[in-house]
Amino acid sequence: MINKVKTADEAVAGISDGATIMVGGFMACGTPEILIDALVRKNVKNLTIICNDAGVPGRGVGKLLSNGQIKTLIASHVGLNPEVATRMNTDVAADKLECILVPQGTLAERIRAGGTGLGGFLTPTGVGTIVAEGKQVINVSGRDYLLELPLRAEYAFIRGSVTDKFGNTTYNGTTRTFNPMMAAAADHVIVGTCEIVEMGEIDPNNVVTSGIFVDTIVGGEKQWQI
Amino acid sequence: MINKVKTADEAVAGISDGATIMVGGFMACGTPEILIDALVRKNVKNLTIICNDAGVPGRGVGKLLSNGQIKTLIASHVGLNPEVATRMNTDVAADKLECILVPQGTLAERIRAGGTGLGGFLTPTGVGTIVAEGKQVINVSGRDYLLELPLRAEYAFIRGSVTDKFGNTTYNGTTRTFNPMMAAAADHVIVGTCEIVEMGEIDPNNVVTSGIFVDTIVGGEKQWQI
Amino acid sequence: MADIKEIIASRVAKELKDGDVVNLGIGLPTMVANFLPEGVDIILQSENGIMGMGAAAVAGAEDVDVVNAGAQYVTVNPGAMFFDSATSFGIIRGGHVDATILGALEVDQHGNLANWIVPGKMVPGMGGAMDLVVGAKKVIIAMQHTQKGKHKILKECTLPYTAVGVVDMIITEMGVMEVTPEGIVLTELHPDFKVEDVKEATGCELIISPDLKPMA
Amino acid sequence: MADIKEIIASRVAKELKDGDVVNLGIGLPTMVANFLPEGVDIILQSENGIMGMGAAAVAGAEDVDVVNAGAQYVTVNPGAMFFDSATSFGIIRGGHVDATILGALEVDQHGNLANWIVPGKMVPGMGGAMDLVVGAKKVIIAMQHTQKGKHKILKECTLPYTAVGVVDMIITEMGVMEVTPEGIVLTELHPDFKVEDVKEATGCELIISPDLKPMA
Repeated sequence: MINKVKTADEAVAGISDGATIMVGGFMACGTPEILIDALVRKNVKNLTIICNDAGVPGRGVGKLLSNGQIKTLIASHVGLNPEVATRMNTDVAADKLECILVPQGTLAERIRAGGTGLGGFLTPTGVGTIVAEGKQVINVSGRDYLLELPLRAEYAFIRGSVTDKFGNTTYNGTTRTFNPMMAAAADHVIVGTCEIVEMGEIDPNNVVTSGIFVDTIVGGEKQWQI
Repeated sequence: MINKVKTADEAVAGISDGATIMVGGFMACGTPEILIDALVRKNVKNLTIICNDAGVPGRGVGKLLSNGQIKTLIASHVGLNPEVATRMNTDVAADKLECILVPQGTLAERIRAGGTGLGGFLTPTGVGTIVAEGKQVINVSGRDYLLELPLRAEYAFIRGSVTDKFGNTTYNGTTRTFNPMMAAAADHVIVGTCEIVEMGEIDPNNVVTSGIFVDTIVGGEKQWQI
Repeated sequence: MADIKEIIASRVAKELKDGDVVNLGIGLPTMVANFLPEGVDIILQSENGIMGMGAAAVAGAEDVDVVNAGAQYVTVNPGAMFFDSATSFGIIRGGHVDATILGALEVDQHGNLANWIVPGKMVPGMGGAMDLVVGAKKVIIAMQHTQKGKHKILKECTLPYTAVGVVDMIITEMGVMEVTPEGIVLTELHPDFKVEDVKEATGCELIISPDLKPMA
Repeated sequence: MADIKEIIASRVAKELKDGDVVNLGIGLPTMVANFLPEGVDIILQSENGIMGMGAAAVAGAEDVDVVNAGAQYVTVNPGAMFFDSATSFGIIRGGHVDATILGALEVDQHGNLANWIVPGKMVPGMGGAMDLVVGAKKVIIAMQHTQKGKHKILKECTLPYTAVGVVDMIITEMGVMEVTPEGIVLTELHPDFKVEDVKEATGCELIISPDLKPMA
């Protein structure tokens, strides 16, 4: 079997300026900090980051933002990281952040569609709001829905609690968040995990993310802390 | 807390002639036989059954078919139950079965859409085939997709392995099948389960179906056997 | 007069039935859980992935992997479940949440809601609010009646919508209002206020229920 | 001549790479797993909800909750996972299955496939086949070249399609064929047959690869 276990720096070695990366987590709970830290060290720029939110300063994707690595952020909520507003409104072109806001349920479902081969889906969320701008409205059984399209990325940063050497992963508590959908929706999937175990140690009934999605496993992810 | 635990006969008492019922399982593995048996005893007719397949004679929805209770079957595969062909081709109007075939992945996804408030989804499956007849074709990024619509039912028959008194349910091995999607997509959800435990006995990380979907719990489901 | 937020939260709590699945917004709505009548147990859904959320975690005894949608450590009740964000919003959009309680910047007489953006000023994002108000069976807005004297209940929202035609009920420190096809109906009046006070604090026509009751 | 099915299955096995995720149809395709070259471990997906399916279960030692898509007791390998049908077909439709191997009633030179219905005669349903052939990265048809002398590889399918333009490769007891934009190309010929035999047994033009090799 192919050895998927690498160091964090090896795991992010192939990531170039301008890459699109999905990052799991919700307010940094469920974000693989060990991979974020490696990406900060690598210091690639002009990234497009797809994440539920902007983390907080010093946590999660907030670190990438502080380091000026994000060009475009696709997220549902950015209000708890004041750096977002600063960077959105800056006059320094190189620091300027483009922020694309997507309703949280729509964001999760678009990523799921990207990983499951769907061409899109119809959601009632956002009908009649500015979220509907430029989108096709389709009426089914008398109700209007927006046609929302799939999202994929070149890379996904996944945070696991327990991962076997094939990549099968479980998530403890509220760390699950966007991780399972993102693991299926990216070309290269890197799991930063708290514990690496042998194949067969996770009950096949309880695996959440299949190892078939996982390209690289990095151990040493720390327990989350506020 | 409301007591959801009932006998199988109590659980199906409200089901009338002409009802639409989703039944979990794949070739009867994952079908709650205890609920099927109660429905055979109740002997309601003209049912619309939504199930992956037609089971086999004497197993799963095959029992309802043998007993002449199904008017319409929505399924992906019926070839392993010879009674389907017999009843589709009969000249006896009262015994005649209408069979609506849906690709398996599309069936699973339509039920998921029904339970998650989506108005439909775009799938590449069935494009250019008779499955596409009468359906809207939508092109996204140069590829054609069929718009498939959600499916819901009045009742869902779910087979659990372990269920707590709130209805939180796990499924062992390959019994999972369509059960989790169906549990969210019906007005009245009945779980026939092998083991009923107290709340808190199932690890919250491992619950597959939330008890909020479950109206009625019936114990005494037997282990599956070919 | 009691604390305004407590007045609102305690009245909202009376709208909830035993066994209801409820999503509480951050801030005032979170307080609703403290005022549930005896015999009413609700199941709290947290959109970051919990069904059956419990009280805040005791300092020193936190499970560091378990937080609420405001990223605070919480406990879960027996019978809880964790899930991913697609599942969470499948539950929300699928109509499996009985009630969602959240604040508003503006609500109008058509039940339109604006609570996520002030163009050019505050752009925090909608988070899960757009899905919640579209998907929940009952949408209750819990807020102060005015913003420093400025109307928040209007003929037409001036800010971008969170969703159109979704608000069922508005509960403020002045009273309880239901959104009906005819407009906003005052059904309960807080004893500290007169009908004229509420009318003055409201930016659209206020229909007074013939069956107006004291708010309690 | 060796058993026809074994000839086909053993040749199909050579198309699979170490680590491939593979879905095998019922019947002949199932035999492919028995002929994998040394050092090639594949991960079998079963559409009823298994990743990492193992061999058939030994009588008396079955886990009665674990069956394959043909409802036979099977084992699972270390590192296996069980999932529901929406997840299963999410994996399939999402392009995460490297190869699917299945039989056909008819295949045509455009890569169209018919294998699920004979109108007025056999209506078993498509099961998961339509999703599998649309979603898998590589679609290999493993079948006998003709049906009792009747052509199965055609200019145009006469039966209703399972899917259009999806077949990548056809492996029969006579040879190996690739479906290209120019038509069907014979790339390998079984030593028991001559090119003329294959041409005669094929209902459309057969392009002979300039690099034609013996099938082994």
